[in-house]
Amino acid sequence: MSWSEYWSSSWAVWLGAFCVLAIYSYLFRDNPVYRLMMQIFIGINVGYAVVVQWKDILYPLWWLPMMDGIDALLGRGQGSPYGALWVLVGVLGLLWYFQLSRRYLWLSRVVIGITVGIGAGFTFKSLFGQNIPQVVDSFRPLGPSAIAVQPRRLFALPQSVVPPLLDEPLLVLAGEREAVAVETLEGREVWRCPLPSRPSGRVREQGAFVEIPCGTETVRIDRRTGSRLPAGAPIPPYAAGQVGAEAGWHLGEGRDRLVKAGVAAPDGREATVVFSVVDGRLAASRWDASTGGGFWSTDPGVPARELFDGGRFVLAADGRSVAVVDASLGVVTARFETAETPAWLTVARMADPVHDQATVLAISADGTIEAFCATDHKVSRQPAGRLLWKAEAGRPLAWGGTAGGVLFAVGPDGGSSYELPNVPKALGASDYWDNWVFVVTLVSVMTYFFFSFRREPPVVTGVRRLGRWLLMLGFGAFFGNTVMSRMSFLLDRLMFLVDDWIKPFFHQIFG
Amino acid sequence: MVWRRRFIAALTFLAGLYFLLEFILPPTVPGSTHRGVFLEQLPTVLALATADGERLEVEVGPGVELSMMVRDPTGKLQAKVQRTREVSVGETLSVRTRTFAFGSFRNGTFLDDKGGAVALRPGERVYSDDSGDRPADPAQLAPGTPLRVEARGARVVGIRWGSLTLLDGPAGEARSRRTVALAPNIAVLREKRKGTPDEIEPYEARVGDLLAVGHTTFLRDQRDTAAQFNSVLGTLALGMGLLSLGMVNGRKLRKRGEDRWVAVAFFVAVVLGVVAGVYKYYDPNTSERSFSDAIVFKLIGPVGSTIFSLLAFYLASASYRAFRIRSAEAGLMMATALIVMLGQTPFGMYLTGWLGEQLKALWLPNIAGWVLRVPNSAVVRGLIFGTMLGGIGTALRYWLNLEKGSAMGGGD
Amino acid sequence: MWRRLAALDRVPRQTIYLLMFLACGLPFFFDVRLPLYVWPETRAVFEVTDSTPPNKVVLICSNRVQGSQGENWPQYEALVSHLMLRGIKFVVIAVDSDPLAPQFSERVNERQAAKYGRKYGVDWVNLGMVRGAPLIMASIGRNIKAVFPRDYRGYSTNDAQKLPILKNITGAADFQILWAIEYQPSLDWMVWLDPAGRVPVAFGSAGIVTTSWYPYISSGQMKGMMAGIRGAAEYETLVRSKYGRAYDEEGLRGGRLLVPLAFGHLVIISFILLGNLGMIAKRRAAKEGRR
Amino acid sequence: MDNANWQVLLLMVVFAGLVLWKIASAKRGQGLYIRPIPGLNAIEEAVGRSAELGGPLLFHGGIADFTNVQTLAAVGILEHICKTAAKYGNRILVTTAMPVMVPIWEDVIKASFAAAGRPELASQSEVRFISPAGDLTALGTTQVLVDEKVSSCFLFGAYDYTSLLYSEGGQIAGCMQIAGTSDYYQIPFFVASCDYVVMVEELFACSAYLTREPTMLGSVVGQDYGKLFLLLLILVGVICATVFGPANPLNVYEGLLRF
Repeated sequence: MSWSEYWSSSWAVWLGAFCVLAIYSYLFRDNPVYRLMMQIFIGINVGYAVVVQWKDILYPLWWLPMMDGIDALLGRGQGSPYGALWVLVGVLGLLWYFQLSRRYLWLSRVVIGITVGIGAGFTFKSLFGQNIPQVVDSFRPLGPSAIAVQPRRLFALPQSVVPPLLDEPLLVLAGEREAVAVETLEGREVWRCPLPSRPSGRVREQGAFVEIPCGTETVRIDRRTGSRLPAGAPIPPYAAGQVGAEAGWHLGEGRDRLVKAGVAAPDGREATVVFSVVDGRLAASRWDASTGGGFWSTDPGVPARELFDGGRFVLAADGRSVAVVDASLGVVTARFETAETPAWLTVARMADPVHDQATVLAISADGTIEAFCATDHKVSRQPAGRLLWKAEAGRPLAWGGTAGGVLFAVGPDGGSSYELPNVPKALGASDYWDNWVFVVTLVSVMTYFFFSFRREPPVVTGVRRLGRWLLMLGFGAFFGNTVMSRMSFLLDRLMFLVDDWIKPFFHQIFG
Repeated sequence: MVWRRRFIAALTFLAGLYFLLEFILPPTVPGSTHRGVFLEQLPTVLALATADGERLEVEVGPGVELSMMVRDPTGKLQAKVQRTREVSVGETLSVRTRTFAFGSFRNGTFLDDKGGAVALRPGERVYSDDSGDRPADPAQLAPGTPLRVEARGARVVGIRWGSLTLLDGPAGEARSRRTVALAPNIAVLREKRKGTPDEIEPYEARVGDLLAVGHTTFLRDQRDTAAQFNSVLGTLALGMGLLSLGMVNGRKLRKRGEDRWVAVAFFVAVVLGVVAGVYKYYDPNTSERSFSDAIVFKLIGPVGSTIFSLLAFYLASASYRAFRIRSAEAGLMMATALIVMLGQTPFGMYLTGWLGEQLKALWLPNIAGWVLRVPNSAVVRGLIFGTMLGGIGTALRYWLNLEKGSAMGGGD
Repeated sequence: MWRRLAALDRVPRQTIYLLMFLACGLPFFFDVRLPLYVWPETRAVFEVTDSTPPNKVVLICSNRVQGSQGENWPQYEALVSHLMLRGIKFVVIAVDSDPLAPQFSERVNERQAAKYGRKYGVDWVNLGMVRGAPLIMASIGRNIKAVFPRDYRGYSTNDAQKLPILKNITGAADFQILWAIEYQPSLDWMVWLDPAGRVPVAFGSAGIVTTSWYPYISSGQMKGMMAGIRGAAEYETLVRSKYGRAYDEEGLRGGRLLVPLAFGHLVIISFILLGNLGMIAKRRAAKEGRR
Repeated sequence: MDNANWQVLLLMVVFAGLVLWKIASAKRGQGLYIRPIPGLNAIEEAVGRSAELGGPLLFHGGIADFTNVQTLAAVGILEHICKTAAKYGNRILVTTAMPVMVPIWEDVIKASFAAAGRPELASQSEVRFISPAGDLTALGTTQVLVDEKVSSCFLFGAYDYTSLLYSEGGQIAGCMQIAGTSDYYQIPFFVASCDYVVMVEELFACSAYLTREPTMLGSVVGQDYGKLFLLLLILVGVICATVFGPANPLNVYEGLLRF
């Protein structure tokens, strides 16, 4: 590169480097160059900010709506005439400038008052929104608890002799004599519909209808009214177009064969995967639409007698032992033994984009509900397959399903809904120690800032002294982090000097 | 001047009141709100007079979108979606009646991707995302392109409000079925297990949803306007900084001496800043724009960050001078600071990494992490609880204008 | 001996400045990298960002300006390089910042986009700046296109041809994570952007303020953070260890700045220790003198 | 949290009610107690020392304007310093980076000296606007410390990164320094370089203690009760969490506040 080219491309770097060094000269003594730089910096910033704020904020959000409003008032344009009210905001805004006048200073208080008032108004929402989770997080257990985690029971459910339909917000159960629909939020009954005979198959969703197989006939019930549609009647037009709408997967007929559509296989492509039981073992095979067939199959080596669907997982049960298989990868993520042979297995998932907390819920005919980890839970430090909690429903159960963190468990004698606990954190001795430190610190720091209690027991004085010590510890941490911050500004400048200025210049000289 | 003070106090109170009420009041007027399980709805029907002078009736349901044309900052007209309850007779709207995916175009009729004919009623036209203000040209459409059937610039001449049927008692009893008529500003809220209910359009309700239907308090609808008001009012003070700096430097300009040239530099810099700001909006690759970029990146950037970077030096000398173990408290503070500093840098690992995995907890980064996560976290929380109560106290004092004294009261 | 050591009590400040200058400046001439211990706060946010599904975007509020660029630039560049590498879509905004902020972000975006061949409007969009936090944050969570009728380059945000990235993006439900990169990001993001709390919040902030984020991480209101330059270097380490050679680290600042940062810390720590030694020495010397 | 639920509403009513109740009782003239803050006695000591050495006092009221509460607290403290200075006959210099604040500080000085019966000291005192840039003001203030041979320096109010510049400058100039701020990032620097530090909320308590101004006083006392309430709320929560273990839905107490 010739020198003229060099200068034309790097004059700005030299200017920048000059500015940097001029300012650093201040470190050795105060000088006018530094002051000049400072004024130039302030000046450019102010001038630039005025233009940009007008263009980006005032013009689109104030000027245009105001002008459109005025046009509309005058009968031109098609804006809303209310826009003209922005004129008043402009007048209010002008009051800011009375800060510069001693005589009319009070006028500026009007707009300051409004701004301060707005600030005060939304402070409440900000403060409570920010701090109430902080309060809850301060409830730290100081030692192991003797009370086991139990799901909270919400409301009772009527009986169901076949697997019911859980299609939020409606849960349709088919009892011996009648079908009942309940909404899932409060358990209110929406309708009842008598059935001709004992239901023989699972309740199915069919657009605006619910279908229940009863022996040879299929009962079709209107979702809204619970009235039964005569057999063979045509589907009314308002339900057309909704019939046959499928979720991402559905349970195949019979429990030994599960079909999952849209599962990402190990090669990253989406596929339909069929899980089935072959010779008492779980087998998975993929039908690939894009290649027109072709089978990929894997044998995770899991003995299985029954298969259950768990969304992303397939649950293979062989008596009391259960294996959780990841449907996309075909690998076993957890194995565990239930207390009784499970009547139904399902997976509850907690919405968390990373630490995908999935819990397997096993319900059995004697009324126990057990929860196991489906995968390792990073956040709560629970290993896969660990029993998280166990509850007794007190009546036989045959079926369970989850929606929105709530388990609906029913059997031939009825059932209940339970609010599922978040996966509890596994705490060890060091965690309890940390919690002690935390709570003691919090209490003593808060106590330090009590000012108005005239009589204090001596213990409070001690706690206050401890609080002051701990405050110092906190301020030490603040200082430690400050060093990193302050130094980074310097590093940024040095990097500029070295990379953009010195190195290219040397390169230019020495080639 | 008591009335001035009262006037300002009243305005302050009113300005804050909106935000407070918006937070504490439910979205619909309590008392007149019906709550129950949704069963069915009768849709609202809009009678429109289209721009071509046709009459059109549109049943508001899924796929229908009502939008009002508003001007965007570039001066173009842009659609802003309206809720059904916000529509009133006499307004001009763009109404999207349905959508479909383009299949083919035969004999002047659009066919969707499943081969069904899309019958257009008088006043309806087909638009695509790219077609802008003109109807989509079938010759230029690829199969599968999403298309919208719209009636643009239609005036609302009549609204037949629909209704919702809710179950608010035991099922199976006729009495517990209650039909709630929709009307302007009747909001439909869907309840959730946790948190505030969501507002939905009536046709979005599913059988079994728990709904609350009632007249809005208007507070929620105005949230965006309130945000805009706050933003505009704050920005209108933009000249204050310029003016007060101008006055200070103007005074310097009148005096003789070294300061004078500093003031001149200031005014030149302001002009430079304004020019850079104006040129910022030119297209890239123009010389104006590159001038603006040069000012921003080559001048403001380096100078600004250099001024800040002086702090690193100050910090070094200050911590050398100040961090002496004069007392036990200062000693504790210093020890913590050293641990945190060492833990932040790779040296922390070098110093303690040899302890091995067994004693991982004693690695400096882990000790520093523990200090920050446990005791420091509790200290900060103690401080923020204090700040929260302080904030509530301050907000109340400002909002109710209890603060006296020369600062807030304007000296009277 | 004490008397000689007592000189340490009053080292001229220019000496400290010079040593500081050298300790921080010299490492730039050598290409050294130091291995790094990754803190869990950084790992957590990396994982959330890395698992962005194609139908969601990462929302970045970058208020980085010249004043805070020492830390925010490495952080922003580490994040953007990761997003560009993975092809994760992202939307950059600035709220209540210096008006220069969008321009600063765009510089980095364009450089990283050139590396991985990403396109404006398809892989990312810069929507410019608005004012009026915290109320405007809530408006962004409800409908981002209404808050920003046009982007930084002047295209309408409803223009699906110019900005296809925004086609199916409306509000909070479409954001995988919010990254607020600024000297001191506003805590109001946790409260106002999505009152339902579905959008995880991550901060990239100056080291000094990170000290006060820990309680919010422990309560789950914040997912994690990048703490100063260290955080940026850790983030780069995480991307490198996951994507290896595909990750083009040329021009990234975090890992590079970490080395002089460490030496600078060393200078400060040693001077604090020396200062105390000097103080003790001075006292001893005074005692001896009295005797 | 989009709208307040009844739990939040209750907390709001409790906290706001306590503050308003205490403000009201302070206004009725009920004697509210505030314990003396350690840094306070130091003010008198610093003023006295300054009188012995013959230099003026320097007061800096922070970097914020009057919409910040910390500045309001600083106003109260300046009033007290003026009254103490009137006893010893010191004059006071105030520096600021805010043109808007100049008349306010002048008013405070005038009124306080007049109230203490030494109006002539007000005319000897001075409020200096140094520069709109924060760091230039800080450096300018340190210059003032040296030029005017200031011997005691008071830094009260809101501070940002420039705190270090003020307090280090004071240390170099050999001033006795008392600082108070509720910006906790800056407290370590003040602790390291000042003789007494009034930390976080102590600033408001200090101001209320000194001025006995009913609004500030009532507010500090009301907040104290609020803090006590919060502390009890947390302690009950800790007990419940220990009894039930983490994340147990049976722990209804925790469930009340979780949303």
